[in-house]
Amino acid sequence: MEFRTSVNLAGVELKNPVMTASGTFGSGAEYSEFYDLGALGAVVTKGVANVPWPGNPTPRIAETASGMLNAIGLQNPGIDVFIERDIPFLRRFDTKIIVNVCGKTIADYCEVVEKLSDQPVDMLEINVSCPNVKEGGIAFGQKPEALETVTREVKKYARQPVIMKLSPNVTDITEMARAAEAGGADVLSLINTLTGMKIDIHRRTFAIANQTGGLSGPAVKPVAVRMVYQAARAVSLPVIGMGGICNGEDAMEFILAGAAAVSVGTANFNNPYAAKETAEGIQAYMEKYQIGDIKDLIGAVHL
Amino acid sequence: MEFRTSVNLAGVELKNPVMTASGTFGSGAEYSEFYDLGALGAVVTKGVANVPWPGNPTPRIAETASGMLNAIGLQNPGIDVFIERDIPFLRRFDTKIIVNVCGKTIADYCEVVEKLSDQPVDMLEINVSCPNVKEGGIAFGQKPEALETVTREVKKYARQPVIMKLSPNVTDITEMARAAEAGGADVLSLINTLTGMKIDIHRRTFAIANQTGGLSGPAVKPVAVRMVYQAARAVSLPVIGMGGICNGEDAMEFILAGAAAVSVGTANFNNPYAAKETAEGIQAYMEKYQIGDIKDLIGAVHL
Amino acid sequence: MKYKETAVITEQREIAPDIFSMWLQTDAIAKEAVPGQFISLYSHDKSRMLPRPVSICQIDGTKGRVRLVYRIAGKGTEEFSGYGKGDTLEVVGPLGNGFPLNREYDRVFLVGGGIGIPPMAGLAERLPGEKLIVAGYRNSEVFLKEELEKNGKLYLASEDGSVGTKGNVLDAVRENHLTAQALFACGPAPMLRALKAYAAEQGMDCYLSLEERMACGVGACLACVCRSMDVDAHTHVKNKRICKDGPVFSADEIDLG
Amino acid sequence: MKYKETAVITEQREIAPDIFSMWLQTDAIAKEAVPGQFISLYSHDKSRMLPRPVSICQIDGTKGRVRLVYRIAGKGTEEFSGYGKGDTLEVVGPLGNGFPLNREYDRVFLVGGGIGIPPMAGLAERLPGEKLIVAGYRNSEVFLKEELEKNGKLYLASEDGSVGTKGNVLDAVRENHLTAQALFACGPAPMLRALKAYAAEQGMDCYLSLEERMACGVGACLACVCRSMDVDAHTHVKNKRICKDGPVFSADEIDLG
Ligand SMILES: Cc1cc2nc3c(=O)[nH]c(=O)nc-3n(C[C@H](O)[C@H](O)[C@H](O)COP(=O)(O)OP(=O)(O)OC[C@H]3O[C@@H](n4cnc5c(N)ncnc54)[C@H](O)[C@@H]3O)c2cc1C
Ligand SMILES: Cc1cc2nc3c(=O)[nH]c(=O)nc-3n(C[C@H](O)[C@H](O)[C@H](O)COP(=O)(O)OP(=O)(O)OC[C@H]3O[C@@H](n4cnc5c(N)ncnc54)[C@H](O)[C@@H]3O)c2cc1C
Ligand SMILES: Cc1cc2nc3c(=O)[nH]c(=O)nc-3n(C[C@H](O)[C@H](O)[C@H](O)COP(=O)(O)O)c2cc1C
Ligand SMILES: Cc1cc2nc3c(=O)[nH]c(=O)nc-3n(C[C@H](O)[C@H](O)[C@H](O)COP(=O)(O)O)c2cc1C
Ligand code: FES
Ligand code: FES
Repeated sequence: MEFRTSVNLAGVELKNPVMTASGTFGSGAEYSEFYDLGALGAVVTKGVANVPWPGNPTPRIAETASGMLNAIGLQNPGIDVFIERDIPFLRRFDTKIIVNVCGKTIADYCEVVEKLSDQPVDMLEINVSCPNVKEGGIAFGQKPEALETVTREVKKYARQPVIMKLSPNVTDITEMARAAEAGGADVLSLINTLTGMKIDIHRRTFAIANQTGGLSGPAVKPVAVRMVYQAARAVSLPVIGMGGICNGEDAMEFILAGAAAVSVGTANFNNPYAAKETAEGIQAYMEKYQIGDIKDLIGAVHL
Repeated sequence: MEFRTSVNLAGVELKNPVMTASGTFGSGAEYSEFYDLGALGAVVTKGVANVPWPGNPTPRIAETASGMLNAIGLQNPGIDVFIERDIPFLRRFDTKIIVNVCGKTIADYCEVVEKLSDQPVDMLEINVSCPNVKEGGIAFGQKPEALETVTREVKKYARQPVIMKLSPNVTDITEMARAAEAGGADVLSLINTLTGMKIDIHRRTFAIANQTGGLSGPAVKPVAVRMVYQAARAVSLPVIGMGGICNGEDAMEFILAGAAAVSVGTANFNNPYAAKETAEGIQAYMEKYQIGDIKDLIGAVHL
Repeated sequence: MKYKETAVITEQREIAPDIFSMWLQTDAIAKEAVPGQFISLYSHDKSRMLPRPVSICQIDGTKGRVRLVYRIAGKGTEEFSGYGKGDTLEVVGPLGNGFPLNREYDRVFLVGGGIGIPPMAGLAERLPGEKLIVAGYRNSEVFLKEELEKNGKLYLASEDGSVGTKGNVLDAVRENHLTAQALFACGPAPMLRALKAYAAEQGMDCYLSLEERMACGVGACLACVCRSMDVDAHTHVKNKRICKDGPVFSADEIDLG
Repeated sequence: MKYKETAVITEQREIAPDIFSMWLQTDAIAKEAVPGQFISLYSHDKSRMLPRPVSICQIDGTKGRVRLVYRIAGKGTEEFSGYGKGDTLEVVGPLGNGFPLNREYDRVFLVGGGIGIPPMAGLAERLPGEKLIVAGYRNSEVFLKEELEKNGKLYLASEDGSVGTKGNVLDAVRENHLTAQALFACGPAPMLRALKAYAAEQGMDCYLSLEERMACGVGACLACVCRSMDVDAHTHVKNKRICKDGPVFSADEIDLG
């Protein structure tokens, strides 16, 4: 029997549904020392802005129960260096390239998206949900009107399909999903991190310099699966699911909940092979249950 | 040196800031087989409604990474049996009694609150944030106007101080905290559970019968600490912090973040002595750092 | 009384593929435990908060030990199976009510299916009267055979027919023309349902040990309920708590659907 | 190359209160590691996702082993300290760049403070030339003394004066009128800051090993940055990654604030 793991996201065919979660995999260079990135459906890069961003002061991370907080603050070299260095690097691998875009204003996003429009990248992911920078970002991700507007503006400049990345820090994820769809998004991805805080009780201070950070890892998986399930049923766009995925079994939860693809983030820090092993695990699941096409499993949870 | 652990919540003096989280401790009977409930500042009971509720079908719970999902569905014997049996039982212990109240309509809440008004209980906690029942509950907990209204109505019938228990499933917790304050709440407690989902990938079905459930345990602690910090700064009411507390160190995070008291919930399932040990752990922290009064630690995180 | 103890493993071995037998030194619990009760085991891995309820298989009150026999069913039981003599486990128990031992029956059935067999070993040791023990296995990978034979007449059934009667436990009862005054059973839900019906038909007293996912294990959280025929004493809604009101119920108390 | 291995503990003992020495069989890593590099250790307890970075203390390339010496600082290191011979740990390494070994200096300082002492043992073994080793302890609970003495002249300092010079490592340098052409150091931030200033004042080359909280440990997540004097090659914002561009930096590259 043959097992077809390829999925199609807004016209882009991925060899398998596994990608990397933005910010956890750089632009792939570091993990390419462990395995061939061609094992993945796509590499999603760290967020890139129009100009270099220095990020936040350290400590930038803290461990929490089955998860972590981060407030990297979107340190990045800016789009020009990125185009010159990171895209050619990623082009060496047989995988799709998805560039995560961050900004403080709509104009920032549009500038980056425009610069990428003639670049050999497959999709763009717009991060309107980073809780770790003061201006921009999260504000767009928590108000439906703002989300719809930024989506519409970005779409004007984008030549590649646009993924809107949603924040879980909202009362109703379906409202946000519909707003992104209304603005013209091609794909949704979720969840970004949940805003959290850790206090160092011995020093009586915040464990990370930014005070709050984004919670990720297995701890958030139940929230992520729920939101993916809700979002996938609220819109007719494909959804990329993420939040705590460590292996093929975790990935299958998201796929059964309705995700057409999945991203592996924090798990890379626990096991550099996590994303590759997730792809293998999905394949193993299909073999175990003799499912010939992954598409038959998307959203296939019984009601 | 003497170490004063007592705290005052809206005029009610607790011998120490540790209580039990509603729904995890019944009405205390089961855990009184392990230790004297007099070790706790207060016992918060399982939610009680105007009439008996049968709760949800099983399975009602599922384990998740460093946490659990529950959808008990507020099974309870109704206020009449509760008054007859549970209050006299709890009165045998040298601890404060806080009754958690649930309902489907404002009238339901008011009926229970009124029946409790001449009862020897110290405070009432209004659960407007249970994600596991179809009607009522959560709806009041996710809209500021609804929260303000239910608070105001309940206060009309309440003779004891009223704690409004907030849902974390909101975009802005400070808005909800202010709404409860505007409605006349005496104290706030948070967080209730985060809505989550788990899928049994082998049976391709939901791990709990209710499909979604409430996520609790150490997994949610960073979200809880953040929200307690934000809420405590947004209003001038005392705040009871909870979400993943397992020991004195966890409790101290909440207290430093601004909680005047804390509740221990899911941790009771991992260790029947968890609440008692949390109280002891707070005392040990005070001794270690020679802090004479717990009140000096409330909100004392350095900025 | 219920106790939380740091139990020391005095012996652990694999007695059939993926089935482990573990003796725990746990003095207070062993002293009070009765057959049919269970204990909660806690993972050292703190990503797993909830207890794993496991029935008590045998009790050695003198040495202060209890025996557990469990199947690897997931990460928690897999963790436990990796420990050996001298390792410790946090446990709480004894929990639940156990089988009734005070009724005087001349002849009883003890019926165990799969991983429901272990509690029958300890029950056979303590229950007076003649015991007809019927154990249903999947295949030839039988376990606890010697322990069961010691205290009663043992009849085997296996799904694939490799040992005893081919079929389920009721097939073995019928094939051997067995009769008794009462029936004590533990095993998968379909088996319990069939046994309840059979006992009613035969006019036998019937006691069944049920299972459900648990959180507290002590009756506080209402996770582990089953439907009951009458309004329950605790919440008055026809829901009994398996961990506290059970796990052993008289079959006529409960609604198995 | 970086490797993920299931390393086997071949020996572990407590060499001072709360300080443990652990030899790991980790063939691929041991073959390529150089002094100053570190490895990431992973907890078996899955509630702890992040690696614990620990410097390589000594390398036995022939046997394929590395030695780690670490202090119990929290739950992760506490977990590790509970393992013994034959237990396994998931590890990734060798990580970071290590100390420069190819410069020819006649005489060098190797300075370690507290739990920054261990990498100096392996460095002393591999670095050519005369070595003046200055080790700063809290009190009389010294460790690795023999290993350090084997490959250089050892000077001790202790905060409470119970061994060597009373005071810090610089006090020991001054008290013994020591001079050298270069300085290699690992230890707490205030010590490194003081050493950087001292080396600049003395016109010495200076290499410092830094620490910061890490998530990936391989350069991907940008958690572990330090401020650098020049724009960094990776993100062009004067932030160097300690796990990838370090942990060893030439003192003049970095801004210690
Ligand atoms: C009263 C009682 C007595 C039991 N006695 C035995 C026994 O003697 N021998 C034996 O092998 N098994 C017994 N079980 C089943 C045993 O509890 C489960 O196999 C075990 O909890 C699985 O844990 P896990 O981590 O390996 O599996 P996982 O699937 O990883 O567990 C995840 C969660 O689900 C719960 N869970 C999983 N399966 C079951 C189940 N069948 N029943 C209840 N909760 C479950 C776990 O406790 C845990 O909280 C008993 C269950 C109950 C309720
Ligand atoms: C490059 C490098 C080399 C190191 N070499 C050694 C060594 O040789 N011997 C030794 O004893 N220690 C060393 N450390 C410090 C060691 O990593 C920490 O003591 C250890 O991670 C503490 O983990 P824990 O779980 O016990 O503490 P916890 O406080 O419970 O750890 C919680 C989290 O904080 C991180 N963390 C805690 N303390 C530190 C720290 N000082 N530096 C970085 N992260 C920290 C942990 O990795 C973990 O993610 C080194 C650190 C770095 C960055
Ligand atoms: C260290 C770190 C950095 C991150 N940086 C970004 C980023 O630049 N852009 C973005 O959209 N998401 C970023 N995220 C969020 C992840 O892409 C992902 O949405 C989230 O971590 C949940 O997935 P996980 O639990 O698998 O990590 C970051 C997460 C982490 C842990
Ligand atoms: C099994 C269970 C039942 C609960 N029942 C109630 C309830 O009846 N009323 C209520 O306000 N909260 C209820 N909660 C929420 C807890 O009181 C608490 O807010 C939440 O679990 C977070 O704390 P924890 O992480 O310490 O458990 C319940 C939680 C659990 C786990
Ligand atoms: S598991 Fe809590 S009541 Fe049974
Ligand atoms: S820890 Fe990730 S870049 Fe250093």
